[in-house]
Amino acid sequence: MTRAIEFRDALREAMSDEMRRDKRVFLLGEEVAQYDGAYKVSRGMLEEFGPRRIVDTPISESGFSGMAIGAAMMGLRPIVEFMSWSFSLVAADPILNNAPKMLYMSGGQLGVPIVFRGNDGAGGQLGSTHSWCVESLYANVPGLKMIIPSTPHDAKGLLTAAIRDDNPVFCLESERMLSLTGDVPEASYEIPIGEAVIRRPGSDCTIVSFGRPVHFCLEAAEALVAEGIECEVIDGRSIKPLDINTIAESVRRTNYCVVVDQSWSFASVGSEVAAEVHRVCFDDLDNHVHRVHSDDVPAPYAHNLEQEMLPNARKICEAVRACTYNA
Amino acid sequence: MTRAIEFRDALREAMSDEMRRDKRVFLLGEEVAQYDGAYKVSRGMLEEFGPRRIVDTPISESGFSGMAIGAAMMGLRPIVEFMSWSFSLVAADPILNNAPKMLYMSGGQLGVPIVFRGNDGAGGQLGSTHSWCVESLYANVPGLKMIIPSTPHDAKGLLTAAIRDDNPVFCLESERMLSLTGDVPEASYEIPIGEAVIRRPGSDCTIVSFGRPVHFCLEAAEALVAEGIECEVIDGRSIKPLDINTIAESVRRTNYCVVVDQSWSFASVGSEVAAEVHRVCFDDLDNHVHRVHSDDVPAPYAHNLEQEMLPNARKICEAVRACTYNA
Amino acid sequence: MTMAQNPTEPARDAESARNAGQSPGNERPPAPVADARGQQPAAPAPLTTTPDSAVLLKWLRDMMLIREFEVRSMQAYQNKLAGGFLHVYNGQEAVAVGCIGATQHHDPIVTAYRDHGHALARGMDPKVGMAELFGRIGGCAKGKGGSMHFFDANNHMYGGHGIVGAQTPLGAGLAFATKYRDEVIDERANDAVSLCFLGDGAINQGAFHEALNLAELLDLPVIFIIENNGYSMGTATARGTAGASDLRKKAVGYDMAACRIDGMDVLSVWRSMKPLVDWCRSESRPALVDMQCYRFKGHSMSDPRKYRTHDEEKHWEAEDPIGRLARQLVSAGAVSQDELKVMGKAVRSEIREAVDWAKASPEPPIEELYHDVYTDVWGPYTGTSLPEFMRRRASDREQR
Amino acid sequence: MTMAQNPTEPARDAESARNAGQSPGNERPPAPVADARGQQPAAPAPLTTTPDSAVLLKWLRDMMLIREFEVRSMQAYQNKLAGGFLHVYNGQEAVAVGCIGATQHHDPIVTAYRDHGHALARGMDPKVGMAELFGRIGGCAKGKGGSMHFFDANNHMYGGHGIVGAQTPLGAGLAFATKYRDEVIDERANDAVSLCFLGDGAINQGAFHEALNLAELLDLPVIFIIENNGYSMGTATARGTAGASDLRKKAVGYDMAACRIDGMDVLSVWRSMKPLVDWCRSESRPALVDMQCYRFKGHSMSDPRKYRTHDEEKHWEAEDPIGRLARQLVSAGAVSQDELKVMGKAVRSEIREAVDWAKASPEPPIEELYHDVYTDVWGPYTGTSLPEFMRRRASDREQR
Ligand SMILES: Cc1ncc(C[n+]2csc(CCOP(=O)(O)OP(=O)(O)O)c2C)c(N)n1
Ligand SMILES: Cc1ncc(C[n+]2csc(CCOP(=O)(O)OP(=O)(O)O)c2C)c(N)n1
Ligand SMILES: [Mg+2]
Ligand SMILES: [Mg+2]
Repeated sequence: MTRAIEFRDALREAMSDEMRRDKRVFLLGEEVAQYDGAYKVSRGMLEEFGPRRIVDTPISESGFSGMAIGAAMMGLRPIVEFMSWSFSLVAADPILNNAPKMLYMSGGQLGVPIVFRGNDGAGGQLGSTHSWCVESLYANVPGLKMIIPSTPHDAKGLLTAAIRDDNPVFCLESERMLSLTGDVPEASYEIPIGEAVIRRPGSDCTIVSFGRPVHFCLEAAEALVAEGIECEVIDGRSIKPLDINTIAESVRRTNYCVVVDQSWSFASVGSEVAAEVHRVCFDDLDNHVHRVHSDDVPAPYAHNLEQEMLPNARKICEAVRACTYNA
Repeated sequence: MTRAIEFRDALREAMSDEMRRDKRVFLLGEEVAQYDGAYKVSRGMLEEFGPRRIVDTPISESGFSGMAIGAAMMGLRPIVEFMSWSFSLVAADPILNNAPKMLYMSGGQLGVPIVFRGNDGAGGQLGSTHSWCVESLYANVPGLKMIIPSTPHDAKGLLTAAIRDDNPVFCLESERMLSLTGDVPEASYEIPIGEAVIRRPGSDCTIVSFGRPVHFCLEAAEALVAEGIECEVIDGRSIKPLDINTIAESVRRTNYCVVVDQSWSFASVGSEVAAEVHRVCFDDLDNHVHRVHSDDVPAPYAHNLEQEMLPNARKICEAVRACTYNA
Repeated sequence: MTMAQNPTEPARDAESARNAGQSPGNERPPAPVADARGQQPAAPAPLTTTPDSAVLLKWLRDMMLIREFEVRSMQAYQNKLAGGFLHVYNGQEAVAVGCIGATQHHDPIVTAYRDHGHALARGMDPKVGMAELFGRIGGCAKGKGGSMHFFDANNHMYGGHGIVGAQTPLGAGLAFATKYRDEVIDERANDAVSLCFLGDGAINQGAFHEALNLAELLDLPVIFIIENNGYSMGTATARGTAGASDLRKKAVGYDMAACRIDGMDVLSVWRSMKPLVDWCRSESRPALVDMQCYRFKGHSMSDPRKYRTHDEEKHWEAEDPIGRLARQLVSAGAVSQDELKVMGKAVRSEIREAVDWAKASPEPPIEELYHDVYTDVWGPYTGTSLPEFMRRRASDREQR
Repeated sequence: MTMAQNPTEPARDAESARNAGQSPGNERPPAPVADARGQQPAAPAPLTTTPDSAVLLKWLRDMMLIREFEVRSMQAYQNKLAGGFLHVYNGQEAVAVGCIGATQHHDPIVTAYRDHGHALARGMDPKVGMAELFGRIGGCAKGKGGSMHFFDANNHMYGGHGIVGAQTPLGAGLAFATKYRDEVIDERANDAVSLCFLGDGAINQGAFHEALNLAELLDLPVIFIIENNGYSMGTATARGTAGASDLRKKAVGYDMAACRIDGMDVLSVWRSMKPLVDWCRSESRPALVDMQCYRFKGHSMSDPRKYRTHDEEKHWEAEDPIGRLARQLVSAGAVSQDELKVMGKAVRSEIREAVDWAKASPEPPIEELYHDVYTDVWGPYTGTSLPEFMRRRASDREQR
């Protein structure tokens, strides 16, 4: 049975299903319980699971992340909600030094089956402290997995897989997509972490993206049809591991590649995709990989500046035209 | 007048010269004063400048980084020593959210003229919590500059430029190089941030690196002469801004490029260099850019594993051979 | 077997004395380190004096101005003139006005994202504040900062900071800088106190504790003012903070002076803050304040306030610091009801003008997106890159 | 003008009463929130009993074993058999042995990088500890962790952690997990207490404060044991910590139980820790301990110890916990000098064997570099990926 629900509902279903299935799973974070979640992702969960399993925390991201990691070392399976990934910088040490490395440092004795999740990227005029795209900041670190769903369907399937995963998984959501509606099966299911999906087939240029900008890519692809350019849009879905095979297979057919990454360009997920596509498709590429990023400036508050800074369909169209020598 | 001094002495000379020149400059960090610095970089500075300007701090990286940023907002010019950049993760919020963005968020009113410096990269069997290469973690963020000297001469010149810079500058040193000796002028001088240098000319392949691995590149270049391969070794010196022009100019001559980056590969400085070289030299490249990184695993303690993990001359030679079709 | 010594008997020698060493009165064994001061200093007693009525009337007007600014901010937000998150200050006006009233203009201040009140109390022109909310070039940060990131270097207001707790080390840093300037650069007497405002939720961030420790260790003249409005978002203070019954306890571990103040009464605030500011200035020491207050509105514009009762809100609304001071002034004969009405009108028209001014201010030109990321010439006090509107405002103020 | 009320007179009504609200005794105005417990509980009084001599002799042997392990570690380091940083535990043996002696085997423990003593006191085979130092596959973490990162899941030892303070939230998490297991999964009575050791330098990290707050808020059965050895590297406690004269004060802000213990005397440690552990277990509450001790050696192997005098070191060496317990046992007739010699010999040969065993253990094969980064099947207690040597050790112990 499938029905249309919101992205936030899909996330909640994944969490609730897993909590019903496995008593070791619990949710903690700021305002997740009594307030029903700052963005209502956890609405009603306190009622069903009680305060032992839906745990409100103080504004202590470093403390409660570390606490959850300690609990995971003993075999629990915490889901840590960051109200926004922008607030996770104060917790960089536990989430990067402890969670992804514990299994290794302990010689395989103690792993950390944990999910960190929350809003990532621009939320709409939140200014530079509140608009982090942490994918390019954190994806460098081995030992963690990173997912970034772009539809309610993927949100449920990927988050379910993340909760069942024995490794630390960073799940990046978007405030701007939480109300997005889409068809989602009622039953529980997993979308394997590390598998990209082709959202739109096309023969002229491969566009690779992740999370919210996938929608801008689809918009751009539709617009470019009028110009006779058929784009293939790949939704990476997972950032780490990166499904380079699906991307490469596509680029070998289209011979052109544009990567759209909402984070800043320098040493980013976009750089990685570009470098890897050049590596595996060097002989197939008729032009270098073109990249669309947020402009390399702190996120401004003003609406017009913020819109100009972020990736959008116009910029993607320009990049595709430039890449395919249609400029 | 030039004389041979150690890397740590060169760093100290830059700091002391600037402190003599400008009373707004001061140094703070753990053990920098009474202990003369955990690695003796600040030896004798307490004696010359007194405890008001050489300030011992508690183990509170987040607190003292934030404090220094506040002081910089009022016009002081702090130098913050991290005993190791590995310990800067607990300070990720102030150093990434405050220092590089304050000027922007305040609409140009309040900037942060600050230098953060310390040991970066593997120190020798320090294990995974103590062996961070933060260049690929932090370089993503706009508003900061990043330098990574590989010789005592550059250390003095770049650090001097960093202290005089009105922007936040991250200076990445290496515990393994602090005792390295080299010729350094006595007088004060600046090496402009953002200018790479060709350490060894060559016509067959461009090797780009930063910091300590530059020495491995030179070693590899020497070894490859016997195989008839003449490598041009470029020392980036600054990571941000990246001197892509010097790199591109070289690649246009050699048609091959290998980038050697001590950090993990994913979304790294190495990815950025590779992506950019492909972008600006797409028609000049006879093969894709090859990359040498630390292996994508947490740093192990065991000596043999750590050696295997890190970039070295052998791996660089292999990459050059593969890149230039000499494998 | 039995052991030779019995710890319930009086200790016979230094060695066995340690075995009992557990009640707070016991001395630690010969300390390897120079002992800390080891005493929490008492905060100075509140004044009993009252400033003259011109000052009180100015405070009243300032509080009314802040309230009106917030009312219009909320309207503008609902009308989509302002975006992002909006956290209004209604109910807490006495805190900013009373605290800042106890400082000198050059004493630096810094606060969190609920920052309009502090900026206005410090003298920011409501025009540039409103323009900032609207994301316009005339804003105090050229529209780049927004509601949460108000900055005003000329008024020694060092921001509006969006990350909870992040401003606390910055506050220590402002005090570090003024002290350093006095001791190293100008060799003047120590002459500035920094005020660092934070929410009750921010005390749960580690950065706050690191800042307290640094401030006390380095004898920094900074006052950490916890605006204890009872909630951090939907979390009542005691649900997020152990020891919430008395936040002065948070200073005990640092031997730091602390006091509790009724933040709903501007005169109380000033009477306690004035001697505290003076003490911090003369002694070059930090202090912590548990400033008890209440926010009348939700956390931000999207908050339905289900976590508290209507009765509770009513109770606190009766404590409205504006009404309270107005009643006091009227009953003391310092102002008439009619004069109050005139004042209210003037405030409303000042803010209406601010709204109009802000609406008329253009959006930032797109080039602004790329300015102020890096710079070569700028800096507080130098004015080299002070935006034109800021210079205008500075001269405006002189003309008044 | 004069104001109507005069705060020096008795308050006339609730409103004006607040104006004076500054001395610690004053009540806060009607609180909008449920009040916190508002009281720091007293730690239970130390026991006056003494365990029987078999236990004391085991403690003596454990302390000697740790000391000998460290002596040989330092030698190995000088001979380049061990690399990285080496932080030895000499002088602090009574802390680990006394504290862990007060726990049950399943009570989780976690500590910082100065971790050999805790691991050995908890039952780690010195062979695998030494092999870890040597970076060999036989090491407790297959040579991947090193001196600073000792782990032993079978002995409920959750590491050795290199980042100062980072283990404190982990410690809260261990307690969270045992409590959760009892309350949600197994519905058994709460049955474990976690010990979280940290240095005096670590209390200046924000993470420590966040952990304390969380532990008290969530009623977690965890004891934070500050091994107050007087220094963090070259920084005497009072130079890095405001309020250093009495670290129990660090608990006051959290209404957390706290006590001070003479960490140079294992019997004292046990007498205070045993009732504290029992109290935390039965009440499910956290506690903080200011454990006074001294490290005999430098911070790590490269430390010249210029920051303290030879006299000071001599003074503390006279307090050597091993000599102290030995003298007590001899004077109580529980052991003879000859028996002590035999014990010393046995310990030395056990550690010599450990060194030989470690030397004989091969370097990790290169494939190990790529193992344990990600895994699908593993986990504490499940044993699914427990390295073979760990399984061996577990059965070894059963045979003893
Ligand atoms: C580090 C961090 N975590 C979470 C948030 C989200 N957040 C913004 S305000 C707030 C509540 C703060 O409450 P308090 O400190 O009491 O200030 P008040 O809103 O009452 O003025 C939270 C959780 C944030 N901005 N930064
Ligand atoms: C966050 C962080 N900062 C700095 C260091 C470097 N460092 C390692 S140990 C140490 C001193 C710690 O002293 P203390 O906590 O008293 O423990 P002790 O060494 O006395 O056992 C320092 C500064 C670190 N490991 N982590
Ligand atoms: Mg609050
Ligand atoms: Mg210590």
